[in-house]
Amino acid sequence: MMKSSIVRHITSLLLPFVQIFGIYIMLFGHLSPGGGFAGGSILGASLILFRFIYGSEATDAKFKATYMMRLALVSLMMYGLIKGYVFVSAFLGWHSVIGTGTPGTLLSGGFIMPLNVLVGLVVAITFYFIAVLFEEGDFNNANTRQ
Amino acid sequence: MKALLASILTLTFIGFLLLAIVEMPAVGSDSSIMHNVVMDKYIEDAMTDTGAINIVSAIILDYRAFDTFVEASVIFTALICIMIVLKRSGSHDEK
Amino acid sequence: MQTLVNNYMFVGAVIMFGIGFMILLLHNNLIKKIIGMNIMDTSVFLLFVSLGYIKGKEAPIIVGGEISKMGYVNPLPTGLMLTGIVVAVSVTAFMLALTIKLNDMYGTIELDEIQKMRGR
Amino acid sequence: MTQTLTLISHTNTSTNFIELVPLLSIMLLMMSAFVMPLLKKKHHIYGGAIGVLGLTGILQLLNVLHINRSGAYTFDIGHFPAPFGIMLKIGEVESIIGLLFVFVNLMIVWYAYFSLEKEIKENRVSFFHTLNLLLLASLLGIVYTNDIFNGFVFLEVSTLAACGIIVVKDKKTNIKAGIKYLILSSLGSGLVLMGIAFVYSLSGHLSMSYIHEALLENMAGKHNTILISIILFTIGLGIKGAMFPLHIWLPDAHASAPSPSSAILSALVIKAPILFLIKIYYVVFGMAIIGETVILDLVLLFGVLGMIFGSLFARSQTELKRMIAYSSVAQMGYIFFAIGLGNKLGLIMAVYHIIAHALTKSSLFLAAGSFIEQTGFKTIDEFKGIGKEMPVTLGIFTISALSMIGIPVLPGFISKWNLAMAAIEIDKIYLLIILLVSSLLNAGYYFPIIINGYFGEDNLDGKIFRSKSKPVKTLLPLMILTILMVLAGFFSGSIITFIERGIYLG
Repeated sequence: MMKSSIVRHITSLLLPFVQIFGIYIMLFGHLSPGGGFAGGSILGASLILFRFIYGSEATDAKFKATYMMRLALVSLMMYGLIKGYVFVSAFLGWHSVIGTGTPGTLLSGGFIMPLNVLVGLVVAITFYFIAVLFEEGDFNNANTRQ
Repeated sequence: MKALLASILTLTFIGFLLLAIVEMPAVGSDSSIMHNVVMDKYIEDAMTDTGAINIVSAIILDYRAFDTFVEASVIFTALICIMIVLKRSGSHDEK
Repeated sequence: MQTLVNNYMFVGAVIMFGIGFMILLLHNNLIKKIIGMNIMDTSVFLLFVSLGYIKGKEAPIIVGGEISKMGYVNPLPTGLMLTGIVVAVSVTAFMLALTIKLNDMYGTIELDEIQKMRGR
Repeated sequence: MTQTLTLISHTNTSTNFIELVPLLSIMLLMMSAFVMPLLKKKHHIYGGAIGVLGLTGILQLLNVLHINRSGAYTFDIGHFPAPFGIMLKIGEVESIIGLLFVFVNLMIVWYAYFSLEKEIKENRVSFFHTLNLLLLASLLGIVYTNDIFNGFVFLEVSTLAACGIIVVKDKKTNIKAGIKYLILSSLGSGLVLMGIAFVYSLSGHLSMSYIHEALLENMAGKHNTILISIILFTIGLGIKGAMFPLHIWLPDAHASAPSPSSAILSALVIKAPILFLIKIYYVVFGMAIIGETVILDLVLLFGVLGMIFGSLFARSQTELKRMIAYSSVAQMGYIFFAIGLGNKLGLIMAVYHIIAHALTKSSLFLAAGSFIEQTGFKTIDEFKGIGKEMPVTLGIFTISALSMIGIPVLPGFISKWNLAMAAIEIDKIYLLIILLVSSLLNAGYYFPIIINGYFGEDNLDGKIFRSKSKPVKTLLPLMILTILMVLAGFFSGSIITFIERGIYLG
């Protein structure tokens, strides 16, 4: 946790932009360079920055480790379900439920955009957890210290 | 001694690989065998097949989506492994 | 010889691979070994991506709804290397975690000192 | 430039639901691995794991029956056929290896239900099963895939997960062995990726069958690149598959891991890269290219060295599990020897020995694990007279060890006999001496344990084994593995004909 007030203020100014940039890269992965992994890394970096600047108690209050873990697992499962559905439906010759849309618009590309978002969530949470484990050895310090 | 041995090994290795490099098609040439019908199909049909205009995205998430699914599980595997190694036992949520 | 000059990207990648390999062999420090590993991985990515490059063509993103007259570079190696990078990141993270644990247990990250201890 | 692509025609015209099995098994295992960390109670974890493994096992059995009836098939994943998308190709070899992997893993997890908590911390159990399921899924992926890059990604998952199940035990030696394994393995992955880059630069394809077609067309003037990429694949996959001079990670890793992990590592994890190597040799490059290079002779040489030196090292070990781990090196030597012979019978025997060794070595490791667990001892000398206390476990150990040595009817003998036949077939009679010497060496380190175990009463005085034999129900998975091993020897004829139908060599 950083005490320097300059760093804290700059971070509070900067964080929303970092996060919006990450989300933008995730959402527009099928239209511009980027995609789930790149966007997820940026989002994860913003979470790591938040934790290092504001300390583990504040972060654990905002992002509970168990919920984050569940979110990552649910994202992975959703990914598997969507992809499994696509693979099986391709084998059985079904038509796609959502079409490909108009190329060039945000809501196009079939399942590519949701998949990018899911990968991004998994990557962000994983990177956040890895950094926290490296730094503190556990990710529930706020709970154990009490 | 060890340094000498390592240098010789590395130089031999680099030499071997350079033998292969000599036979490789020139960088940036249009007519090399890699830029074949598979690439043409990706470029021409990616937009109509998948609706994405970023062809790399179309490849990794639609044409070769299975790779990317496995890749997501690589990250997950690494997370679980790191948790095994570094997570302190007996923490709050493990009871 | 002329081919080697023309294929300077491949030559660079191979030399970089050699540098990584050398670091891996010579250094006992685990962090340096991991760095060497990363250099090796990166060199392979460089080799692979430069395979897909075609002179004078554009990045494979279709702008404006129609395929460019200029043509695009080969998108497949780029896509493969995205997957490869993720794999390399995961392996690096796991190695670093093991190094941290090793440092906790032995108090050092020099492999030869660890081998000397033979501690159970 | 204009280029035409002749699509390799596939035979499957009708939609058969059994052809979904390979994809479904991989997806099912991965999805259940994602659920596993959420489970807390022991019986939920094991119920889930055994349920999923059992279901997958049934699916694999149906798959083998389907293949037996109607032959090999291909499966395109997603909407796009092979050169554009990823294709799985399932023939006789792949299906039977898949069934073997799932079955052996199921038995090991069943055994782990009774013993795993004694070796690792309780809150690591769910992680162990997560990694185990991911590992099995990735191994099945390596076996089934017909796409080299896909195989590489699966190889990476299997490396990470295998390293994870080594370090799940929180000892110094485990962490050391884990990092050694990980560094060498990722060096191997780097080499494999470079090999893929070279192959891609030669052919422009990633699907194995298409690479083969393209290589045959464009191999003129590219002999160096082809040879170097074969060497890169051989070294890279040789590290992962414990080829002799590259095996240095194996004894530490297999000896220090908890017993169920050791069994999984030696029975499954080192086998999948070898199958991938066989596919690279015979599906990607083909006998026409491989036969012109020296690579098969090199593999034969390393196999021979592994057979001899693995056994010699095993003899000099004092710890039981370390000895069995070095015995794995020797047995992998047999498999490389079989590949290196370069004829059809040799290749069939490589696959058959994969099956035989997986069944045998898993039961050996589990039996050794239950000795160690019951007595708390580690070195071979301390196990004298253990037959008085644990006759059933020692009996299982004996049968498995006899198969390793090569007593007739048991699968170890079948593969040695047929390897001798294959060596005679290509007029390399001197290889028979090596086979004989290596069998004698095998006998040299397994027989003392067995004989001392049953009759070594001289130093039984004053030694108190902690308890009587384990309850029979905990030994049931071991017994099933042993019975299956014996059956694999009895019905070796039909297994070999089944493998022969799908072997890659014409």
